[in-house]
Amino acid sequence: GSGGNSASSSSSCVPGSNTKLVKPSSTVHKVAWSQNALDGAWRFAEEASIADAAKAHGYQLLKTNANNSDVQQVQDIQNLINDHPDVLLVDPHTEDAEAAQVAAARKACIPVIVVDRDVNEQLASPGRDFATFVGGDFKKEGALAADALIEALGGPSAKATIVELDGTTGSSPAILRGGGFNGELSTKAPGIRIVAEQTADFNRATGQQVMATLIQQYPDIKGVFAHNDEMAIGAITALKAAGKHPGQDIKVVSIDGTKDAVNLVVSGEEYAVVECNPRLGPLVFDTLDKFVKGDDLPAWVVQPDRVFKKADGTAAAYLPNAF
Amino acid sequence: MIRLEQRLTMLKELRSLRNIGQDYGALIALVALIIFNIIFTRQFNSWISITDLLVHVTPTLILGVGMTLVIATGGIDISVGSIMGLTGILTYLIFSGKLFGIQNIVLGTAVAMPIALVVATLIGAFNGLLVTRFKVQPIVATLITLITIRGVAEVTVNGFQFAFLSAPIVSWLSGNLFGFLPRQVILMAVIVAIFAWLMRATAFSRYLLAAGGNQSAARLAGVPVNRILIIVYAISGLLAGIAGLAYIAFDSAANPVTDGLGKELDAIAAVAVGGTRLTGGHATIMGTVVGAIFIQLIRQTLVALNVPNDIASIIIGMLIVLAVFLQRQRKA
Amino acid sequence: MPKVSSQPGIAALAEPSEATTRVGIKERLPRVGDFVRQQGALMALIIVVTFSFLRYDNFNTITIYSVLNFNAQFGLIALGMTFVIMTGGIDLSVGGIAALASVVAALTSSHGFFYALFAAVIAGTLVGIVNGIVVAWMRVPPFIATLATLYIVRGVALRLINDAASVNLDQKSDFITVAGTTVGDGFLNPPVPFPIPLLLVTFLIGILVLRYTRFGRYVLAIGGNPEAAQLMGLPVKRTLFWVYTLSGALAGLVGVLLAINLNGGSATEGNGWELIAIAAVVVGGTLLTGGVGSVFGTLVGVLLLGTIVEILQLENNYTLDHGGGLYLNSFWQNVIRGIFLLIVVLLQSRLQQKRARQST
Amino acid sequence: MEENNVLLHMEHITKRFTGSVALSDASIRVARGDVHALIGENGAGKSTLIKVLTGVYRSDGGTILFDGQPVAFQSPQQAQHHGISTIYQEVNLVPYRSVTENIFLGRELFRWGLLDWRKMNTEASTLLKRLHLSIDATKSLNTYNIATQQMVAIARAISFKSKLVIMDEPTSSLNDDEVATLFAVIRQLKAEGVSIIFVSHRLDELYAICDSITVLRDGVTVDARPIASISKLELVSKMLGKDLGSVQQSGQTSFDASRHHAQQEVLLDAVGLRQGRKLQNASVKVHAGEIVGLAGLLGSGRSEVARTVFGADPIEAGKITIDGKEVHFRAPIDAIRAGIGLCSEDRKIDGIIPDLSVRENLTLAALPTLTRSGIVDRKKQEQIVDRFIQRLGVKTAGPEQKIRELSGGNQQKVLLARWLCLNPRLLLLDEPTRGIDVGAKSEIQKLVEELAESGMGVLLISSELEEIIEGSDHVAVLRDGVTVAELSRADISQNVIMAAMAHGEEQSGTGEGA
Ligand SMILES: Nc1ncnc2c1ncn2[C@@H]1O[C@H](COP(=O)(O)OP(=O)(O)OP(=O)(O)O)[C@@H](O)[C@H]1O
Ligand SMILES: Nc1ncnc2c1ncn2[C@@H]1O[C@H](COP(=O)(O)OP(=O)(O)OP(=O)(O)O)[C@@H](O)[C@H]1O
Ligand SMILES: [Mg+2]
Ligand SMILES: [Mg+2]
Repeated sequence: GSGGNSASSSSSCVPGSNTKLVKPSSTVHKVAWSQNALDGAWRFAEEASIADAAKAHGYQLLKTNANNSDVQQVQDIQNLINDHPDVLLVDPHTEDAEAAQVAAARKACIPVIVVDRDVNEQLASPGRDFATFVGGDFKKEGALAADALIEALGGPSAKATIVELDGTTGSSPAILRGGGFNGELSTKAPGIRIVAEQTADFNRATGQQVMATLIQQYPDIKGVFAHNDEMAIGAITALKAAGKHPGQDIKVVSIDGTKDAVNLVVSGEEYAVVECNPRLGPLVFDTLDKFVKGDDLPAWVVQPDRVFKKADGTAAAYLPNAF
Repeated sequence: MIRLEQRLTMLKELRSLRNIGQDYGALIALVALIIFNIIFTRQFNSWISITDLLVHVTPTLILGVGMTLVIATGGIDISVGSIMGLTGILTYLIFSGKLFGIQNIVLGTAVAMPIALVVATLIGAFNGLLVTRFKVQPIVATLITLITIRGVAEVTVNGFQFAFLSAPIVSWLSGNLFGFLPRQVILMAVIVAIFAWLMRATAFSRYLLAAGGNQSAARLAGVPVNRILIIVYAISGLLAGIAGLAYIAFDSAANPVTDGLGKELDAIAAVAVGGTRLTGGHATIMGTVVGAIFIQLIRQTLVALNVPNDIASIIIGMLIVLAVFLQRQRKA
Repeated sequence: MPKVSSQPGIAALAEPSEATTRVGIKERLPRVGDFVRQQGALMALIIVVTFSFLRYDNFNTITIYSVLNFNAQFGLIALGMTFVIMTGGIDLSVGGIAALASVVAALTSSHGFFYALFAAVIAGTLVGIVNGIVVAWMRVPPFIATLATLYIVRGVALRLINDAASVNLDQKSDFITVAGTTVGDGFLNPPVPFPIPLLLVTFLIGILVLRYTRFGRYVLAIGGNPEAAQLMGLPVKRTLFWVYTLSGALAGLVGVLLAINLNGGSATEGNGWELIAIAAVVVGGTLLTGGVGSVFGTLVGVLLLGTIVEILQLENNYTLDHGGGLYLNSFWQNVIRGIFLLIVVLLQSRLQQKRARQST
Repeated sequence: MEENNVLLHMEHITKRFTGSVALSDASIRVARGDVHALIGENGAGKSTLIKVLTGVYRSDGGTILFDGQPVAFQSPQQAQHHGISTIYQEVNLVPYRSVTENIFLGRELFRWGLLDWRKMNTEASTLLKRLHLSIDATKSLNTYNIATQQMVAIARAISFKSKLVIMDEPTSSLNDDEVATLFAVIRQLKAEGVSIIFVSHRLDELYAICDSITVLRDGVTVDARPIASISKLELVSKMLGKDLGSVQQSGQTSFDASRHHAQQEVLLDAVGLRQGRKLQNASVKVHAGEIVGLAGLLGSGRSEVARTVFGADPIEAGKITIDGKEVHFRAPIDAIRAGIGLCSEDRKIDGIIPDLSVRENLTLAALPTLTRSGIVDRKKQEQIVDRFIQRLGVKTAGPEQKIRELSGGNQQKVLLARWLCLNPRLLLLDEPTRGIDVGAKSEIQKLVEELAESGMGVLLISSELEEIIEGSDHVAVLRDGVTVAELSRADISQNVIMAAMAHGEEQSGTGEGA
């Protein structure tokens, strides 16, 4: 890249030894964007939203995609730092691995905004190493899903068995959503019991396969919680194939808000979808604009997440906007 | 002379006993697993759980049939997973009108499937061409295809995933015949039957095994080795295409990034567990059927017993090695 | 018995005549072919690097270090893989082993760097030993044996950290400081991160081992003709065992580098590394059928493939800064990598066929 | 012999394979400094006995005493360590590695802990010189032909300071001068007190070099004694298990060239073949109903002539006509369609498909004639197979046995049958009787003769001059890829052929001219 752009970082910053939060200059041209993977509807919606918003705000966007690999993303970020963008946006694959790189960017006088998934704030903290974190709350999404399922199964006093379809083992949304869900469930409705918890890799076909087997083994379950919509769609197909009537005898709740899933909510086969809004672009770039202007930023710019159900009409209302 | 006669008949008996061990080794393991299931998992012996097992084993098994042929020629085809991914995307692009602008979805589907299969076959034939004409080692040739074709599938649609619950191909292929026989399973059974017969009765199969057993000798004996190899890789490509169609039908979505990812390993494991030696010159389609079902059943059993994923993958790994090890013992 | 009676005229024919002096020159030819074949990859690397230097402002020492540092991981994996492939085998478990070793390193990092290093390498070695036993003594085909091990080590790694994605290094341990060690402080500016000299030294040892030790010769002999190696009285099983053990140990060492890069261990990292390593080995001129191979070629192969991918990123940046370049999204990576590999392999096949024609 | 003079004593050895019994009661006793012949029909168990001794196979019974100690070697490595070095029947070396490496594998020379290539190369060259072999030892082995490879294997075996050197058919791919060289080396070893076990189907060789002999039949030792005390005829009758009367002997071989005669019709006319450095200007002509011998020294390009005629290798220049029409075969299949068969010289590399059965190996080339719309007619196939197994006396547990389980000689018979069952008009035979026992050899020779009589043209490549001399109607002599002489029946004699092989340019006038 031309050296010219890097000079736009505030002149008081000395690359290599900087210890303070970096402020972007008022002439931001080039924004770098480190995506951790592009492998499903959610990620594409996010990617498109970031790209569109960047364009709308008049920035050049330099993109990388780490294909679900931490080392690749670490390398990507190092490369991006070496390209001297004016601002760096990072959607980290895991909490820990990219934290050191966020700090490295700070040292190189490149301001960072963390997007979608947070970094481990013990290793890199907002307000010092990076400007802020813009994103939803996975744990809360899990809890919202639990609330919806409790409601569907007849309230806190309900007694029922359910199964949980996990996202990819070890991935942070799987861990956080699962944790949020379990915590909420055990405190609010101890009568609802998870009889089986199996991973289906955030994948529709796998969700179908796993559900098909589980419904043979646990024919009496009343509910299914899937860590994402894809797995829920697969599960619903499997339940129907096994002669069940999802929506009536078995209630399904999942997270994301994809078009396919919201459609199922509208048709009544899925009980509720908790939103995990991938369209972070506008929020990210509004935040960036504020940052450039010199406003103080909160440590976490929260993307509020909603719950879509058939009963209250929220699903139908949201459907046109679903991704 | 009498002594010799006696010896010969005795030897023949011994030989047939050994063949039983060879041909049915994987089957014995499968039966053991089924018995385990009947005892320990509820409802295993229902019709639905059997068809469910067969439906889920379909893509792996279709790939496995092609892989058996390729491995019998002494090669390997690791590009099948990528071909699956591309077929799905291509089919989608055509029947959704994005590629040729065909608006009628039924007509679109009718056009899409043959085109996608032809493309899959051509990719396979290209593998064969690399292996024969350019003398590229099979694993390298198909590695190139694996990487490139996956990239092409992603680039053509920029990685987007497409869902199409309403497409006729989906409702048709994922439907049942007579209300209880899944069409996919019938498709699979037909493919298996065709190739099992092919490997038994035809000159093609002998040529294929000869080419795998000793290529230069086969060539000198008048076997058109290059043509056989290209045909075999093309068949593997075609079957990967069919598996790709079965997969999107089952999934009602085409995802260029994840569809078929790593499926080649499942197929190869199925072939090995089924008793086909990976060094070539030998093939058993029915073994592959048993091997594929065996692996799928392990997976389902572990899910049914709610074994956590990490432990499950340890158990799967161990059972695969064990199965192949026992196969080899029988042979030694 | 006229057949055995040795006729002087006939015996004289066996004497070296002008035919052999002519052969002397002919013999050089295949070696020139070999040279071109191996150095062909090196030429390509030099061309690619020179091109990058001229075109990209960003292609500086830092970039080179970064590429080398990143590819040190694949390099060490590919080194182990080279030996495995030279015996005619394959090791699909390397990525999984590296991930497991990174987890082990992170979990033991509180005891200090060298303790963690030791633990990680031991973990990798143990898995390699299992591979070795299953391949050499249980005679399970390497493809299946190491595929199964891949499943197993992934499971074990996840179990060790209770299904979390990753685990942190102990931030108080000296791991962090040792990990940042550089070489050549004072006379090199900037100094070299230690994985780079580690990579180079390991490859140097690899080259020596292949060329100048008995083990290296056995590896090639076994790959060339396993049955003959057995009949010649070579310790085939023992050699196979050591080859897989070595591959496991190197993957364990890579786990440490991984832990450094990720600031912790990751149970899910390393997917598809075996394919990257195989590609590098192939570009380096080692035959996947075994028996012929070059360790130096593998190093060149790793760096060449690594640089190609890097260029994609540099070019995108160049386009944004200067315009007029090619902006390709990340999905083009696979297409370009695949086509590049195809070109290399086709060139190799041409050279080889030419060589075959020359040497007859 | 005195007991302490006995180096090796194997007694009552049994060895069973799944599917066959290779050894049921085999014994052998080898004295120090003894050159000991081990003979028997194809499949008698010679190679198996050797492999049992050297730890390739575990025996199922019996005792082995070596150097006074009871032994049961677990691996060839261990046997080698105890002073037994072995040349196994098929050349077993590593193709892509250099000659030096092949010689030194397993006991490399070191300098400062690292391999000392310079010294190894020099020593390898010295060693090879002793075998009259001047080749570049740093070149990879597969650039040399099979005979040279065999010599390398010999060099390797004798370079161990062993007490016992076992040679399983070392001479089957060697020419006379190399055999002579080998014998010189064997005598030298003997003088040094080394014992040799020597396996060969060429009886002359046994009488020329061996002191004593052990005869195996059907896995049982049927005789053992000093070779001087048994006549060739007796030996053959012992081997075959037939009484003396039925073992006839006329010439050296069972050929009788007077029985077949060239017809007018020219089947094959290859002129001026050129292929790389192997063939410079080779020509050969075969009429229907005749046997044409192709003579030449090792590496003179005989095999190449056969391969190019067969379309297995491309030609750079020259003209091949079949039935007066010029042909351009692109692959062997074209030649097969034109009624040509080639039984190649290296059965392991170019012949057998190891994992397929005898039945499938035998009918591989004939498949197109056995199939209807792609489907094999199993019944017809089995008829053919049974007929040829009987006719050639293939020793096998049955047509379904894998060919790799057959003894070397029996494999050769199956390969011959592969071509005979096609009923070709022109048969190219490259060392067809290599490694075949006397009984089978004469059977094959008779068969070839019969075929020629019935009008087939045969091109016979053989390193055994007797075969060529007694069998051929015409002989073409190759030297360095050039046809230097074409001799007709009347001119064929050992001296003339040898002279042509050695000093090709003197050919003018010896034959009908080139
Ligand atoms: N691995 C094997 N499996 C089954 N049978 C075998 C095996 N090896 C050898 N045999 C059988 O053992 C018998 C003896 O074979 P062996 O190779 O020892 O014969 P040989 O005397 O060396 O013959 P030749 O002169 O043809 O080399 C044969 O009938 C052969 O079919
Ligand atoms: N695989 C090979 N690679 C390279 N050169 C070879 C190879 N095989 C043979 N040659 C060389 O080709 C020449 C002709 O070999 P060819 O085998 O045709 O001779 P030949 O007369 O048939 O001898 P023989 O009967 O001993 O096989 C020889 O100089 C030999 O060294
Ligand atoms: Mg033998
Ligand atoms: Mg020859």
